[in-house]
Amino acid sequence: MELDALEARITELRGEIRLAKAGGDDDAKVRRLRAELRTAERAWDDALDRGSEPDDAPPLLPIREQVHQALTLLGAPSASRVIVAVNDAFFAGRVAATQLTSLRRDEERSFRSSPYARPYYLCAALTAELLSPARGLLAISTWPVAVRIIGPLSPRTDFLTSAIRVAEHMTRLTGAGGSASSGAYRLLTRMARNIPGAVEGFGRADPARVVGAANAELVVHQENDRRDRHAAAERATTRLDEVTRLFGAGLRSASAS
Amino acid sequence: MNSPNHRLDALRGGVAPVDHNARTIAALAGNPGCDRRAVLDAAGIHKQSIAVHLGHPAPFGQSPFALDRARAFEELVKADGCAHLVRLLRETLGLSVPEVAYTDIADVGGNTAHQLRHTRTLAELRRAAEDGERSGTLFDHPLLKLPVAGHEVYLEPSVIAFQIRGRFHIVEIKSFAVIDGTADSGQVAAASRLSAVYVYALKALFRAEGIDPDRVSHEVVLVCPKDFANHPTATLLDVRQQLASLNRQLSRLTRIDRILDHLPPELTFSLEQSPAELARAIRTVEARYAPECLSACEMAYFCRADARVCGSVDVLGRATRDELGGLESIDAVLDLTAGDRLTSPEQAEIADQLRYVRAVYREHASAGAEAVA
Amino acid sequence: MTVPHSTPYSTPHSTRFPTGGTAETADSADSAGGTGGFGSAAEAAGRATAAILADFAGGGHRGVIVDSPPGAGKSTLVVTSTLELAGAGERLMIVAQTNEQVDDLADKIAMRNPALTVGRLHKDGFQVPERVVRHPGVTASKKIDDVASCAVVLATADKWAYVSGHTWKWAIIDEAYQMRSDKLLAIAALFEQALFVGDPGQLDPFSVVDTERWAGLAWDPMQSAVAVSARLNDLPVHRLPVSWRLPASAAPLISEAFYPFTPFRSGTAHGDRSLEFTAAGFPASWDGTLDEAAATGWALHELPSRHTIRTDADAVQACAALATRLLRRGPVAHDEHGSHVVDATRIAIGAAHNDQVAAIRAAGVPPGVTVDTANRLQGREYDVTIVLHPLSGRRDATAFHLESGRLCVLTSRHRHACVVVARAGIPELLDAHPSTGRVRLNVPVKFPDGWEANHAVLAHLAAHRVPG
Amino acid sequence: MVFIPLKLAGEAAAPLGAMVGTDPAEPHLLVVPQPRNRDLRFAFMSELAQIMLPYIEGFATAKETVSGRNERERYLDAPQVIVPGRRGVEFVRLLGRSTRFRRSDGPYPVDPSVPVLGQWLTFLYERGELAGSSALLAMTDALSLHWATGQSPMEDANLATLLAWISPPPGLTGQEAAAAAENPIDRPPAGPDTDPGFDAQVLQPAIRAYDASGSPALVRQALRTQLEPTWRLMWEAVDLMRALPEAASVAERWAIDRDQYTREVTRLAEGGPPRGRRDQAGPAAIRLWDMEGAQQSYDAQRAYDDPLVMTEHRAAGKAFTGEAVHVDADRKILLPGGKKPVPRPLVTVRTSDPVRLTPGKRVFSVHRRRQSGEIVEIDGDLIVVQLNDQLAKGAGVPTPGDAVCFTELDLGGRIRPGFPTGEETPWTHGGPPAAYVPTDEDAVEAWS
Repeated sequence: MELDALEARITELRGEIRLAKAGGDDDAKVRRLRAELRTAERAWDDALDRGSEPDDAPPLLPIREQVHQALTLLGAPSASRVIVAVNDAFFAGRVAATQLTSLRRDEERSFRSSPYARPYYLCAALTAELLSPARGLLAISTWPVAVRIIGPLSPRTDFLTSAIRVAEHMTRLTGAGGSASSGAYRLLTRMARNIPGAVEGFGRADPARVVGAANAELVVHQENDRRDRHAAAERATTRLDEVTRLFGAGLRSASAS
Repeated sequence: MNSPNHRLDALRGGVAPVDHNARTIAALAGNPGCDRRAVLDAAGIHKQSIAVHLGHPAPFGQSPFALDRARAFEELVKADGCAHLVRLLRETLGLSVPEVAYTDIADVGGNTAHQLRHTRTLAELRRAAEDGERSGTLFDHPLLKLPVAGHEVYLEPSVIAFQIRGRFHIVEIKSFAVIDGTADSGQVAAASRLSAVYVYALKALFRAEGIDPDRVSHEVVLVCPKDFANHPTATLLDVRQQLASLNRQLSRLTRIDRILDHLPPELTFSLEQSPAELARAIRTVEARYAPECLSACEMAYFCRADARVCGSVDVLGRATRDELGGLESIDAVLDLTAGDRLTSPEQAEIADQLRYVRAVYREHASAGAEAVA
Repeated sequence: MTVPHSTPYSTPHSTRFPTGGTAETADSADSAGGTGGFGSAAEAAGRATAAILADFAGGGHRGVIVDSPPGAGKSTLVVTSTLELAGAGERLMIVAQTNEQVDDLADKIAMRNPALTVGRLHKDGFQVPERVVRHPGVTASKKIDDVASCAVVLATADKWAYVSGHTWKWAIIDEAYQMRSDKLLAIAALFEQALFVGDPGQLDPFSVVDTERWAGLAWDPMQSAVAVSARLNDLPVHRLPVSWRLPASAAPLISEAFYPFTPFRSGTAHGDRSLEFTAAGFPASWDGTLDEAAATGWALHELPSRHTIRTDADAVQACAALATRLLRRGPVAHDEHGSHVVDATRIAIGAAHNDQVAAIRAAGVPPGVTVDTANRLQGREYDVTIVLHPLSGRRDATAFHLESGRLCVLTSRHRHACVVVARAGIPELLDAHPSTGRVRLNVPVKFPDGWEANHAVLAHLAAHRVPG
Repeated sequence: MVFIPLKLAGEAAAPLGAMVGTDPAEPHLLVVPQPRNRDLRFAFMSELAQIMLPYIEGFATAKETVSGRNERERYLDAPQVIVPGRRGVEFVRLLGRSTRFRRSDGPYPVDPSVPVLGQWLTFLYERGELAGSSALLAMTDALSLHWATGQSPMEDANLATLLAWISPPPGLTGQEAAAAAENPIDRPPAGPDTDPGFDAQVLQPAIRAYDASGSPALVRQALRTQLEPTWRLMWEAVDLMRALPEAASVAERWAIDRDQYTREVTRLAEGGPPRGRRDQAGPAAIRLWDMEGAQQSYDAQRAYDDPLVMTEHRAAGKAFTGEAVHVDADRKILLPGGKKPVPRPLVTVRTSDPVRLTPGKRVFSVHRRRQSGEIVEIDGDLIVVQLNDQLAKGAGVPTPGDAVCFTELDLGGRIRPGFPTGEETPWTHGGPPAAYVPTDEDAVEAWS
C-alpha cells in the first residue's frame, strides 16, 4: 500500500535528520534530507486526499460577524479563548483562536483607511492608567468608552458580567421553548465554579443560581470599578483622537508593530 | 592585579555575558563545590556552547508537548481575570471578596522595556505596600531585579505577586499534577527553589525601598493541575530553607576571586580557540563531578568523559566514593585490592578492608555465578 | 483532682506546630536572659510543671504536649505527674520507648513512693533488672493480667501494642518524639487522655522502607506520635524552659543551633560548675584538648584534613585515647550539688555509626566508659562526653550525616564538657554541599535545617580548636 | 508479561502507547494517536485490558490447598508484569489510579474492563512495594541485584546502558558499549518518558497528521521505532535472568505472591471496591508494618541464600563464618524462674571475620534456619554462641569441624499487633474517617 510505504520512508527520513543533526553533519546534508522529507510528506498528503473527499463545510458568517455576535452576548471586553467558547456553545461556530490573532490589527487598518465606513469595528479595550490597548482583549467600537476601559477591578467585574449574560441568554433560550446545548451548560458550569455559591459540587450549573451568585459578588466591586472606568473614559474622550480612542494609545501603536 | 570583573570578562573572551535568570540562579545550589561551574557561572559563560564546542553537548531539551501544556495551564489559571486564582486564594488564604484588583505589568503602555517595567513594578508594589489592600491585590508579570556576581539581573517571573493582610506572596504556576495531594518531590523541590529566587528578589526590592522585607511571605502559593484534570489546585510551600541556601550561594559567587587568584592570568574560555585548546583551558579549573551532574549541568558529559579517562572513582557515584575512604582512582582501588601496590600509611585501613572483601569473595568464586571485579 | 483546673500560668494554645508559636509556659520576663540565678530558674521550672499538671489533669484537653530541651527535667516531670495522679487515686499507664527508659522510670517512681503499686510489664524472656524489682511495690510480669490492677503500669510501646482488654483514663508517653505515629495508633485505644513528653530536637523516627507513599498525610505513620496528635487535634503545647543538665557554656549554643524558635537557658550560671584535673597535664595534644574542654566546656580536637573510611583509625584512636587520658588525670567536677570524682561511668563517647562505635570499643576504652551511637545515647546524661563528629573525614554530606537531631543528641549529653573529635575540612564540606533535597507537599518543614545547625555548632567550636 | 508504556510529556498520566505481550516474537503495539483526547485514552485502556486481563485472570484456574494454622486455597501460579525501570512502575501506579475509579455508567462512561484493569494495576503496584514480591518488577532493579557495573547507580537505571555493561556486543568493552547506548536515537529511552527530540521532530508532526487525516498510521509507525528496541532489550534481559539459578527462598516468596493473587481474585469476584486514594491511618500503619516485615525477611533471605550477599554483612561485622572448634552439646542451664534445667548447647567458632556483634546479641544460624542463639563471649577470633531453640532430641547442634555461619539478620515473622479499624480510629489520629462514598467526581476527574 502506497501510504504505508510513504509513512515508513517519512519516519526513516526523520530519524536520519536527527542523526545528521546530532552527529554534527554538514548543513548541506541536512538540507537535502529535509527537502526529501518535505517531498515525501506532500506525497503522503496527496495520497491521503485521493482517499477521502474534501470536507465541504457550509459557508459561514465572516469571522468578524461571529466575533461580534459572541461579544454582544458577553457584553464585556473578552479574550479570544472566551469568544471561541461562546461561539461554540451558542452559535455552532467554527472560529479558531488562531484566526483572531490578527483581527484587531486588520480592523485598525480598515478604520484608518476609511473611518466609520463600517457599522462597527472590533477594537481594543483600554487600560485605565495609560489608555494603552489591554493585552489579548477584543471589544466592540459601538460600546460606551467606559465599557472598554480595563481598571484593576474590571477583569473580575467583566468576568461576572459575562457569566450573568451567558446564564441569562440560556434562560432566554429555554424560555422561548428552545434549549441550551450541553456545550452551553459546560461553559456556564466552568464559569460558575469560580464564582462563590454559584454551583455546588460537580453538578451542572443552574442559570438562575449563577445570575444570583454573580450579582451578589458584582455589587461588591461595581461602584469602585465604575468610578475607575468613568474617570479613565473621560480622559480618553478628551485626550485621544478617534483612532487611539478605539485602538489604544501608548508608547507603541498597534499599526507600527 | 585585575579586578574580578575584569578577569571574568577576559575569561568570556570578549563576548557579552549570558543573563542569569531564576532558573540559573536556583541551579547554583546544585553543586556548589564545583569550581569549574562556579567560574563559568560567575563569568556568565554560556555553558552549553562550551560543551558543544568540546564535543560533549548535554542532551537537555524540553518536549514541545510539555511546553504547550505549561503554557496552556498558565493561561487557564489566569483566564477570566484570574478567576481560578481568585477562587484558590479565597479557599486557601481566605482572600476576601472585594480583593480582586488585578494589575498587569507585562508592558507599560505597550512598551516592554525592562527598565520601564521594573520602575512600574517598583511604583505599584510601593503603593500597594503603603496603601494596603485598596491599591491592588494581584500583580501579574512583575519585573524584579537582583544583583548576581556583581551584575544586575532582571528576573521575569511568570508568576504573580499578591498581597493579603499586608503580606505579599509569590504565586508559582506549574503544570505538573498534584495527585491526591502529592506530587513528584523532585519537581516540587525545583519549584520551591525557583520561587525562592523570586521571594528573595522581592524581599531585596522591599529592603531597597525601605519597606520591611518581612512583609514578603516565605510561603509561596503553588498552583498545579489537580489529579488528572486541568482543574487548578493550590498548595502552600514553605521556602525558608531554600531562601537560606540561596543566600549562601549568592554570597559564594561574590567570593569568586578566591578561585580566580589561582588561575593563570592569560586563561580564556573563548570559543575562538580549537576544542583541544578550550578543553585544556577548562581543565585548569577543577571540576567536582558526580553522576547527579548529568541531569543538572551542561558541562556534565565533558566532566564525565574526563573522569572516565582518569579512572576517577567519581564516576561510580558519591556513595561508593565515600566508602572508598579517600582513594581517587579506580586503578588505585584495584591495585590495593590485589595487593600490587605499596600502601601508604593513610591507605592502610581501606586496603585492609578491600583485601578482606576480596578474600571472602575468593572463597565463593567457584560457587557464585557472579563475576568478581 | 487535687490540681486546680486553671492557674495564672495556663496559656493560650496554638496548633501551629512545630515551628509556630508554642505556648511559652514560663513567664517571659524570666526566661529572657541566661543570667538568672539558680533560684529564679528553679521557680520558672516549677511554674512550668504546675501549669502542665493543671492543663493535663484539668481535663480540658484530651492531650497535652510538653517539649523538653535536653536535661530540662523531663523524667522528673513524668515522675511528679505520675505521683500526683496516683495520689488522687487515679490509675495510669506509662509508655516509654526502650526497656532501659521504662526501668529508669519504674525505679524512680518506686523510690519516690514505695507504697505505690507499680506494674512493670515486659516481653517474654526479658530480665527486669535488680534496681527495679528490689522495690516491694513493683510487680514485674509478661502478662497484663498480673499487673493490670497496679496503680501505675509501665511498659515499652512495643509491649503495649500487644495489650488489649484493659483501658486507662490516663497515659503518660515518654520520649514521644522518638515514638512513631503507627506505634501510637496501636496503643491509643488503651487510654482516654495522654501527656506527651519528649525532646523535639532529637532524632526523628525512621524506617528501612520507602515511606513516600504517606508523605503529606496528617496521619503519616512515619511522623512522631506528637506530630500526628498535634496535627489532628488542638492540643496545648508546653515547654520546659530550663536545662538543668547543660552548663551555661553549652545551653546558649544548643538552644540557638537546635531550638531556634523555642529558646531555653541553663539552670546554672557561669562559674556554678567547673571541671578540675587533680593530675597535672603534659603539653601533649591530648592534654591540651582536655584543658581547653575543662576551661571552657568545649574543645574541638582537630585532626589533619583527609577523606577517610568511616572507621577512621586516627579519629577512633583519638576518641579512645582522650577518654583514657581524661580518667588518668583524675577529674573532679564541682557543681551546684557539691563536688565529685568523675569516674568512668560519667564519661561517654558518641558516634554516628555502629561500626564506629565498634571500632572505638576495639581501640581500648577504659572499662565503664559508655560508647554508643547517637540513637542509643538519647535521653542519657554524663559529666563529660567525647564525640566523633558525624562529618569527620567525609567528602560528601548525606542527609543522615546532616540530620540536626544526631548532632544535637551528641552535643547535649554533658553536664560539664564536650570534646568533639573531627578532621579539619568540615566547613569546606558544608560549603560544597548541594541543596537539592526533595520537597514533599503538605509536609511541615523541619527546623532547624541540618546544614544551618551543623554550621552554627562548627562556628562555635572554631574558637575551641586544638590541633591533634 | 513484558509491558513498556509510554506517556505524553508534560502530562501526569496520559498514555501515548505501549508494547505489551508474553511472547518476544509477538509484541502488541497499542497507540493513542491523539493523547489529549480523552476518548482515545480510554479506548487505549480498554484495548490494554483486552490483552492484560486475560493474562492476569488466566492464572485463576488450578488451585492447591494450603494446610496449617490458616488453611486456605491458593492458585498454582500468578501473573508477573515486568516494566523497564522504576519510572515504569510509577506509571503503572498512575494508570491504576486514573482508571480504577472510572465507571461504566453515569457521566463519561468507560468500557467495563477499564476499571477492572485499574484495580489489577493497582494490585500489582501495591504488591511490588513489598520487598521480595515478584508481581511487578522493574527490569533495571532486577538486573542490578545480580550484576555490578562500572557506572553509577543513577546510570544503571537506564536499561540500555545497564545491559550494554552486562553483555556488551563483541569487540566492545562495557564502557564503550554503554557510551554508545546513551544515544537516544539508536537506543530510545525505555519510557515512560520519550526523548524530547523525538517529540519535536517525529511525534508532533505525526500527531498533526492524525488530526488532519484521522489516520493513526504515522503515530503507530513513530512509536514502533521507540518501543521496538526496548522490547528487544527487555527480552534479552529476561533471558539473562532466566539463566540464573533460582535462590532457595524464591519458592517461598512466590507463594506469598500467589496467596495475595488468590485473595485479590476472590475480593474482586465479590465486588470489592477500588482501593482508596490514600491510606487511612489504620491501613497505613498496617502497610508500614507489612513493608518493614517484608524488607527484613527479604534482606535476611537474600543473605542466607547467597554467600556473596552474606559477604557484605560479614564485611560489615553483622555476620561471621567459621569452623566450630568446640561444641558443648549436652550443656543444660536453669532459666530464671524455671524449674528444671533446659538444654542450651555452646558452640565455639573460630572466625577471621571482623565481627562487630557484642555478647548478649541474638544471632541466627544460617545453616539451620530459624534457629536462634546468643553470643556469650568473644575472645579474639573465638566466639562462643549459646543455641536457644530447635534442639529437640539433640538435633540441631553442629559437630566440631563443621562450617557454621551466624548472623544478626532475622528472617522475621513477628505477629502484627492489632491496629484499629476505620471506625475505631482513636482521637490521636483524627477519629474515624468519613466513609468513602463514590461520587461523580470520580467520573468527572477528566483526563485532559
